[in-house]
Amino acid sequence: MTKTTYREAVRAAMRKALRDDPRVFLMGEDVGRYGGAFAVSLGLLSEFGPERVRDAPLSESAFVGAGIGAAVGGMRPIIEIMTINFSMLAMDQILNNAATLRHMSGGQLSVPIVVRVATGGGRQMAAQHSHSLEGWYAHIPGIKVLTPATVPDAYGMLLAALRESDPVFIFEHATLYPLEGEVDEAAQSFDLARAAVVRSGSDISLITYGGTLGKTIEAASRLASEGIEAEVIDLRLLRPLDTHTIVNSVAKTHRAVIIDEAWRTGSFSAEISAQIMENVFDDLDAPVARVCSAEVPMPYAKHLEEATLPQVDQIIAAAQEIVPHHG
Amino acid sequence: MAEFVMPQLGADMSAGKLLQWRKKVGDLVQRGDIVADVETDKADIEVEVFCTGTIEKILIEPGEKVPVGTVMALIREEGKPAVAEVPARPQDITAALPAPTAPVPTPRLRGTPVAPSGALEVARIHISPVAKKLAADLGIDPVSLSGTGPGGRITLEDVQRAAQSRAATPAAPAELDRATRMRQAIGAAMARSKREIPHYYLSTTIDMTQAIAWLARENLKRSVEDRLVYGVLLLKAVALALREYPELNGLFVAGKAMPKPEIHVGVAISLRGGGLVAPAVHNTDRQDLGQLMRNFRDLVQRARAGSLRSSELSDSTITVTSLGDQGVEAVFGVIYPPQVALVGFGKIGERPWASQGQISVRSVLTATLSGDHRVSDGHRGGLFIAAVDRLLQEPSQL
Amino acid sequence: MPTPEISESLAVEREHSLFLLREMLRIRRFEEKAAEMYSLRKIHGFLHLYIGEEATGVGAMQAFTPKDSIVATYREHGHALARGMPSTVLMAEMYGKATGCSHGHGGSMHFFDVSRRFYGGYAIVGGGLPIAVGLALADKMQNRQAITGCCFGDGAVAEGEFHESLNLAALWKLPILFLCENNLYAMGTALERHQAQTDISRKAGAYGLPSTAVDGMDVRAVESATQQAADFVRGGNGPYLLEFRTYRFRAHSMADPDLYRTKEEIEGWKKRDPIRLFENRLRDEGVLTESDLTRIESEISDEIEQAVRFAEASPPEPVEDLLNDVESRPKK
Amino acid sequence: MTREEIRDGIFRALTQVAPEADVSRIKPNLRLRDQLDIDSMDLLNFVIGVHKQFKIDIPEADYPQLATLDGFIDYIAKAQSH
Repeated sequence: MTKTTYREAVRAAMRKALRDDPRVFLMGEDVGRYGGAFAVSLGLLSEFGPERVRDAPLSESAFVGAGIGAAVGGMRPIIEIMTINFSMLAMDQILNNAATLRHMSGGQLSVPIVVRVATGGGRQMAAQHSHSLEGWYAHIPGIKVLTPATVPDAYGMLLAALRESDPVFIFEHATLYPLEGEVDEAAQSFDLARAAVVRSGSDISLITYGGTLGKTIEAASRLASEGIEAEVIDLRLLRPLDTHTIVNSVAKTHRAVIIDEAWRTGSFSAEISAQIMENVFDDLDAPVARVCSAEVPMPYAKHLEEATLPQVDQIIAAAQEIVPHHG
Repeated sequence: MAEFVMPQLGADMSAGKLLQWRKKVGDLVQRGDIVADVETDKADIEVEVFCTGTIEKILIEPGEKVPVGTVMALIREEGKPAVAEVPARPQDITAALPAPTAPVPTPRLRGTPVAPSGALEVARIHISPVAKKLAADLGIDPVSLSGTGPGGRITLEDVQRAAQSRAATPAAPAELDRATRMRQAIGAAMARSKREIPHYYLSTTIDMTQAIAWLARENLKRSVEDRLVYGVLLLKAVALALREYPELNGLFVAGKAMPKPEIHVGVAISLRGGGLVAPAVHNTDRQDLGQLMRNFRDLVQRARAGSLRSSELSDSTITVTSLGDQGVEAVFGVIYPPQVALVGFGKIGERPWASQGQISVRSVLTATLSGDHRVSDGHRGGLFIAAVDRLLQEPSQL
Repeated sequence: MPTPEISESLAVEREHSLFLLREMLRIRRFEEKAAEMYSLRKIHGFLHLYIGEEATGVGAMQAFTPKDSIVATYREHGHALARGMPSTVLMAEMYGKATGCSHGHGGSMHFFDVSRRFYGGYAIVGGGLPIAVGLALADKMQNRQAITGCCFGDGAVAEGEFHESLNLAALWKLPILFLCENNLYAMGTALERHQAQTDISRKAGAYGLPSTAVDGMDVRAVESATQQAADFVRGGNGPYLLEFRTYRFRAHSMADPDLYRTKEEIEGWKKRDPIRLFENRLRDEGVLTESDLTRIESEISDEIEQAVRFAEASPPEPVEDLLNDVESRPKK
Repeated sequence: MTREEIRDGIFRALTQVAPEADVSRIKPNLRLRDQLDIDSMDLLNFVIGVHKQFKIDIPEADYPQLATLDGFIDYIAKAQSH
């Protein structure tokens, strides 16, 4: 096991993939000479050369579409879209081609492509650079959507994704890149199906993914000091969603809060809440609560951005509201 | 003889209006010639012909609006003999249209299901699902509890606390409740039926000899598990007869008769320990006897286990009740509202039977129809029962 | 008396000319049958016919080898037939049958045949261009010595993906041949009403791409221009753009009342019907006899009738398989 | 198989069909259908239950021999002997 950061873990995984498989190549805005907007691909250009670490012009539709075409043509591209905010420009290629070609061709075409995208707010980038839209992608059948929230997942998920023969989207919350942790480079297989119970508890289930896992764990520990034992679930991936782990937890605790950085209306937390209601209605002791972003274009000012994003206090308040208080 | 039909001119076009003919009877037309102008929602479009020949007959006049697919003219193709008679214009225009690909969901009627829960109104109290489940399991009536949850909602803990502090629970009150609640519900439905529905009753005797003989031969070929009971023959005969008399297959709602396109025959099933339900066998007419038997057995088992689906309780378009096993001669049943008919079958018994001056011993049963006079009359009801009789004479066709 | 070599090459020439004529006629009759089946509600949804543009599809397709890749658009029946896909599986696809070339999943706008490297029709205008660029990128990175033919219409020229794709292809010298079939209309909008610069071939220069405008109604002109452009691209010189100036005799689709152009304009272009033009030329050259023509027409009509019978008789895909092709592993 | 074992097997099949039936009060020589609330569907399920337990075939023609409990036991014993 080696101590590293989330950013270096992703880089190590890409370096291993580029070394092991000649079909793998990295393409995206400023991934080469600049080393990546978040310095994830630093040093890869000098090691693997411009053919396999390709700086793309600012043409998201063309270079994502070219990645899809190259995947159909036998390559295993890793496409980096600098942030989710620019991914809208490639949504037609993603929805109408990447996710659809296998089915529309009657099963003839495979699109083994991995698309990495930085996501989320919290760094005062204001409205156009702070979106959390993973839920949009998780709506589309035909692709996988991963949200690695830990250093081991940042490493293992990328390598596992490269073994899939369907498109895989990996959303890396921008605040996680400096996160420290350990990676087991010898780990062979890596699970791309199960959510993780990060902390077990019996009074309430706190369900989240990606950038809000840290805040949720902190909320759980503060609740414990008040005698409320919270179970924390890191979804790890949004599609396919591990409904089994979610409903088992809520069946045990009878209460749930879902923490999701997206805007509340039509967010992925709404889907999780619906699946809880559909599967374990009779075990619920209170309506499923949700802590999401306020419905406002992300403001620039620090105090306003903090008022917009889900915070630890809100998670604690939501839990206290539905867990019977003792004494 | 080639048919020149109203063409499909766009994905969402269902009908078109003929503006004018460009050709008349006797004209020679080449493949691709413009033969007529048609007006659609979007614009007037010139319509080409796809064959070469002479116009034999014009069937539609300019100004007429007809659905896509309607034959508008007949063209005798080059080198093909003229056909003597002219195919009649389809009376029922809709028959010419292929069924819409996506099955149009028939509006599911939230009629009061006949089953016990129908007529009972439980006072609205706020209680969480898990608390309600526990209260039911422990036989605690939630009305007696005060909720400590938000907005006074009764929570799990409230029920647990009540359970601990409660004296010894009386012997299984819940079980007693259910049977009386069911009796009340059935009573209410029957009273309403009698009050609102002007019943007429018909009965006839049906010779079952052929059916029983065929059934015995059929069961020899089948393993024990797949063996058929004669009730299944009755069920299929009723379903097939309903195709010819659709007014008996449907509901009477808000003062109007609503015949139903699908035939879901509700089958009266007695519950052990009293009570009755009549869940629907979906699409009875489209199932073969083997399928009907399997579904019927499954329905009986689930009815008695209390695990019927809500759709099975609300989808019946008519009900059949057979009290032959109980030794009843003839059943003059009460229609289950909002249905408009009920068919009853009595027991099968041996009877002297005279036909063409000869006396023989035949196995017969009495079939009865209770009909809603607002929707059908004795004449149509009689023809229906006769159709059931006729169908039972050729069991192999069922 | 021509020497054996000359008569030999004349025979090959005659054989090839008849082949080109036959291919164009085959497409025309297939499209007429498709229109007929659509009006009889056997084919549903959208249907975009290639009648009038046969010379571009047939002429251009001769320059591509089995190792090359083709990316087309929703007006793809001609390209699919010219690429060798049987008319049976195309008709079955439009009938939505399991035997269709896309198992009934794609329909008229989405034919696929991986064995012939026909990578599909695309219904989003311009949506296929980046895919074609990607295929060319993969060929180059794997040193496959193959090129990609990317067909699109004048409408796609207005899409951002046209600009992005041409720039990327030129920047990375990718082995791709852009084939713009300019039929003067983007659905109902005439070229001069949607492009400031209507000479499409001149746009390629902005990206350092060589290009040529070709009379799309002359099958031999299309064939030779495409052959030259393909040789240029095969030589590793980067992409090339061909603009075929052609015209569609039918409306944009079956649902289009064709209100945006005059009957006179259509009749005018019909005088330059690519099939009639070529027939007359082959008659003048003594290559085509009436018996050739009737033989070709009857062979084609048998083939088309057989395609319809195949489609009518084919089974639909069982509904139970609905989710099979959404992911590589069928849904558990 | 002894007669008691056969009788218990029959009762097991019977309670499947009529759980509320009190098997101890069944008279072995009276018609079962007069002592129990069994309709034609119950009878078929009852026969199927017996068929599964004793692995013997019971054609419809033999139903009259099963009218009483004793008759039923004799029938099964005979079927098992060959």
